[in-house]
Amino acid sequence: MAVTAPQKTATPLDVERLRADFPILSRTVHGKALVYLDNAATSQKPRQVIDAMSAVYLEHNANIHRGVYEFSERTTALFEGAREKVATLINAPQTREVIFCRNATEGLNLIMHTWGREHIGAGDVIVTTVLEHHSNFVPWQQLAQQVGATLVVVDIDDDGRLRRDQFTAAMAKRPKLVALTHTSNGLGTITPAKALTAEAHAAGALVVIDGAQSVPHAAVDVRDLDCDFLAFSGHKMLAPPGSGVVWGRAAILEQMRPFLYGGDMISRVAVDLTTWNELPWKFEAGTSAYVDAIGLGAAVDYLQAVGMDKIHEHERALVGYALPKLLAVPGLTVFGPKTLEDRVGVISFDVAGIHPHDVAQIFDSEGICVRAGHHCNQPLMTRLGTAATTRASFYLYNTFAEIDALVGAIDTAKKLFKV
Amino acid sequence: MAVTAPQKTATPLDVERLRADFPILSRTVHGKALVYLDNAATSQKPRQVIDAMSAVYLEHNANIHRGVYEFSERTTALFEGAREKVATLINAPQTREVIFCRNATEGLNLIMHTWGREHIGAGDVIVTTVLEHHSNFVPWQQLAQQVGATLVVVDIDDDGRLRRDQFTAAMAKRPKLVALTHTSNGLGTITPAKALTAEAHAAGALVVIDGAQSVPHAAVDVRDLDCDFLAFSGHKMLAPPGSGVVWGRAAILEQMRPFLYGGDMISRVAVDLTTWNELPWKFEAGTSAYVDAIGLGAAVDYLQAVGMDKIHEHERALVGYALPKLLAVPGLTVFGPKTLEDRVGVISFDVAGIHPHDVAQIFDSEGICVRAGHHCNQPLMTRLGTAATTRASFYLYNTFAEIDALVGAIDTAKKLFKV
Amino acid sequence: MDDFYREFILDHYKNPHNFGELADATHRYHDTNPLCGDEITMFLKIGADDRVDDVRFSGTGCAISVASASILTDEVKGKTLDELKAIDRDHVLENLGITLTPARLKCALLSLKALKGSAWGLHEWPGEEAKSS
Amino acid sequence: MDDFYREFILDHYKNPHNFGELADATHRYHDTNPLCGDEITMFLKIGADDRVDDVRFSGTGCAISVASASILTDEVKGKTLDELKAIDRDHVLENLGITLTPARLKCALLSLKALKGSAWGLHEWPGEEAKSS
Ligand SMILES: Cc1ncc(COP(=O)(O)O)c(C=O)c1O
Ligand SMILES: Cc1ncc(COP(=O)(O)O)c(C=O)c1O
Repeated sequence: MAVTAPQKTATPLDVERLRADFPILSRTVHGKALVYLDNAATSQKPRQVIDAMSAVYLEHNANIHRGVYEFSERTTALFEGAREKVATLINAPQTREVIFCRNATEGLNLIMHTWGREHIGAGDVIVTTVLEHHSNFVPWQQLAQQVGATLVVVDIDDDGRLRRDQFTAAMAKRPKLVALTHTSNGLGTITPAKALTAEAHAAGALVVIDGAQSVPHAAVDVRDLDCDFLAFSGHKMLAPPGSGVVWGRAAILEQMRPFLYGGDMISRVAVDLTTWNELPWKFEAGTSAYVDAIGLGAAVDYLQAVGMDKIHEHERALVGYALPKLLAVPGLTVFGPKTLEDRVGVISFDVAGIHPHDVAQIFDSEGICVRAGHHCNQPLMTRLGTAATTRASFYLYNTFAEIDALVGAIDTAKKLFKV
Repeated sequence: MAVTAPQKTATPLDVERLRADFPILSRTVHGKALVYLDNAATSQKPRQVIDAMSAVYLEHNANIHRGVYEFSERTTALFEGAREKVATLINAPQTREVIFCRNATEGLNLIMHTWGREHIGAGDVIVTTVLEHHSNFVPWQQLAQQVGATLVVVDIDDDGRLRRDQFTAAMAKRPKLVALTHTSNGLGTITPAKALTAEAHAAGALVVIDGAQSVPHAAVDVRDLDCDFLAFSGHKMLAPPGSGVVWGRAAILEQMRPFLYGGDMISRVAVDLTTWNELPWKFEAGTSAYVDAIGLGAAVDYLQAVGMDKIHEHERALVGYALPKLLAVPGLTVFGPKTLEDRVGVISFDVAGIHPHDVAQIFDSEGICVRAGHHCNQPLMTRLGTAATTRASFYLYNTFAEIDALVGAIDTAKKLFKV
Repeated sequence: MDDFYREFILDHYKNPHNFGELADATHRYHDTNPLCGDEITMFLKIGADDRVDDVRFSGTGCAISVASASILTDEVKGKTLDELKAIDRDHVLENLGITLTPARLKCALLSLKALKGSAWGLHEWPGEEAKSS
Repeated sequence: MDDFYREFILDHYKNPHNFGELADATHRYHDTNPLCGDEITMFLKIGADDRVDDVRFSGTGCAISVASASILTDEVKGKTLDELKAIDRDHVLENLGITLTPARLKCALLSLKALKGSAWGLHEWPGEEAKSS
């Protein structure tokens, strides 16, 4: 679908009603109504999530798993219940495949430190892409350097879409591992993760998918993707920072050695020998951030009640409205796909003659929060030939009016900078 | 000081006023007033901490560090402010030596995965103690097994105090590392960490101190201890689970390679080379659990306002009252020090003829929360010749009346079990 | 609590049936409850006709886990291996007749887990063999 | 915002003084702002009397960082190395005359950091040399 004129496509969401659930959205910044367009960095939280967490502290807080008393049992039930909700959300074959961690970054590093160090050696090939966030790039780069493996980085075309030909060529090197983002946080590109996973499997590789930008914004189904690992962060999907998930196939997780050692992840400890607990606890050493995980459970409930497909559709409607408006601004360059195809509500752009930092600061004075910088995407920035971009990113609570405000603020910035 | 008759020593705290800050403490369980004596597992949270966290979500939530807009700057300032508060609490020479992590367990594993893997090799010696929590035992045991080093485990005497002679003998093996708990979560023993650190340094070892049970309960000063690393968990000191700290000497941290790779911890990423950010961020990959850290900052404020010395004194008063009462119960055995010397408010005991699980369950029906099990202390349990104990542990909000309730519940259990 | 710790449970706890080891066991399995450190070893002597000739259990446990093991071992004597494998968790919970919270469920079911491990001829977890009593 | 992006700051941004490279630099230092990816390289040519004969800076940056570098490089010409080492952050902020949030402080001070690194003869961070422009 080519984007021509800005159109307010019907959104399936009752956005005003949703916004009422997010207390922060009615605040002002510098006397202006808040326009929060930094959702790819982190999302805001609905009252339902904030309250679910406070309720633990106010009503039945206790450490989980080992307590033989009511508060501990209640807290444990909510924590393990959150795991089931996450498993349902991503359609995991088994709940025990869902491992709670701090964020996508820790999840990806967990795979690197365990499966990676056990299976990748000198001469092996790891394939990744120039679209990756540093969190799905640097771990593999470092592992490759440490063990003498080769890192192959698949490029994008000038529209920001992955070079399928290069990916296919990379598979001929018979990699052990493919580390692939599902959605680019820098450009909004959706990669054809399912097809690429099939290709990678055919070449004998395992596939790690970085779902940090996909799981919050669309229905992601690990059975359908058929990937081997998936990592994502709760804080980008209405849940608190501190709630992250790494999912893996049980058969693989069971063969993996643990990552962190300590309380809760053991079966038995003797001075000379330790045996491990079952999945998922084998990978959850020490006291989990259980309130954050419970918050993630509440966030999943909220998202599921709204409907992941509807959220995706709403964001497409916003992009469909925003893209042509932005493309029409003189001196403005949009990085990444210029059509609605294979893209989500992340728009990176450059305003000629104004550095992204200055754009963001001027936006802030108008109450508009966007991100300016490299977005932890330096290889991508290098590919794009820039150090930084300005990035607006949408979520279920954003409105067409907020996009008007964004476009208006670009005008303000240009006037101020006389460009 | 020998303990003879139960005495209600004057406590320096206005406990009733403090209790009013903890909403959960006025709740009931099974119709009985809550008596929360599982503080070594986790602590309850004052309104000040719960509110500090909610305020972030309600007022200015945004991802930290990279945002050029007011919300991000405010949240970043609170997050980095929390770091300063923690640095002050432990008297760290430099704020950048304070690294936020999930919990003590992750902090200890961070040291193992970085400094440990870089410096411990075949034939090296690591010294630890039988008092350790699994989190300061299993990482070193596993490292030793993986690299072919030797793990020397210092024993305790029959009163649960560390065998100084054995420690000194172990130092003759010129270990590379000493991993030592400051306070035993199983027995309440305080180890002479400062003196042992000096001995370890004289032998050429670095010293890792597990402060999970000391930092919440007394003034801990890393300059005075002169240790090299200290790890502890926020959730045991009025802060949320998810807020943990590992402190290390800057000179050592700077030499260490990173632990997790990804966003925020880099200086620059190119396809073939990555350079690291400065301390402390080099060790904080991905989006930190920044709201949890802010909660920890509020908890530190609260604890400092009450006074760490007063908290310690209050807990000693509780132990001084509880110990003789418990020792007088027929069939009850107290594990660990039977005097107030070198011990804190953790009392592990056995009631002859009733398994700790059953003790805890009967206690729960009386509204009393205690822990039953091995407390992640299996090497210690083996040393004590038991699989599990019942453990009551105190904090600033506990009262003499709650100890009376505890002792009364033991009576109830004995009647029920006819022992 | 009187409801929970009924007379017969306390009786089984204080005087467990079939407690001890079986020198001529044909099947043996050791399991632990990682949350509390409790351990159980289940010994089976299976006769030529695939029936349980004798059974014993050893280890440490709470009232719930010991009573559960005591009752269960009473029941299995004379049963065939297949009958034994068919025993389900609901049956074990019915034996106790009390409502258990999730943490205590693990106590109640530890003996069944060990019995099944033994009946299926499973190996101990790696490394545990040496330390099982 | 008019307060913030004053005329002289925008002028320096659009037409930065001393922008470019110095082929015969005696001192050179490259630094980055890890939060945004901005980079600066500071070139100094120090004469026999320890004075700054010439100075240039190159790289990419926002209005604040470029204006700050432009003003700073104007100032240092003719100064001795010791005078240069004595310039402090407050001075740089006074040059700009606006109140900066912590994130923007890093922008304003990047040129000073690079200048100091250059003046003290520091090496680049390991590995960065190859990539500095
Ligand atoms: C002495 C000691 N060390 C370490 C830990 C581990 O703490 P966490 O589970 O918060 O990582 C604990 C908690 O029980 C402890 O008591
Ligand atoms: C695609 C992608 N991957 C990984 C991450 C890292 O997420 P976190 O910082 O929560 O670990 C992000 C967040 O910016 C992201 O957008």
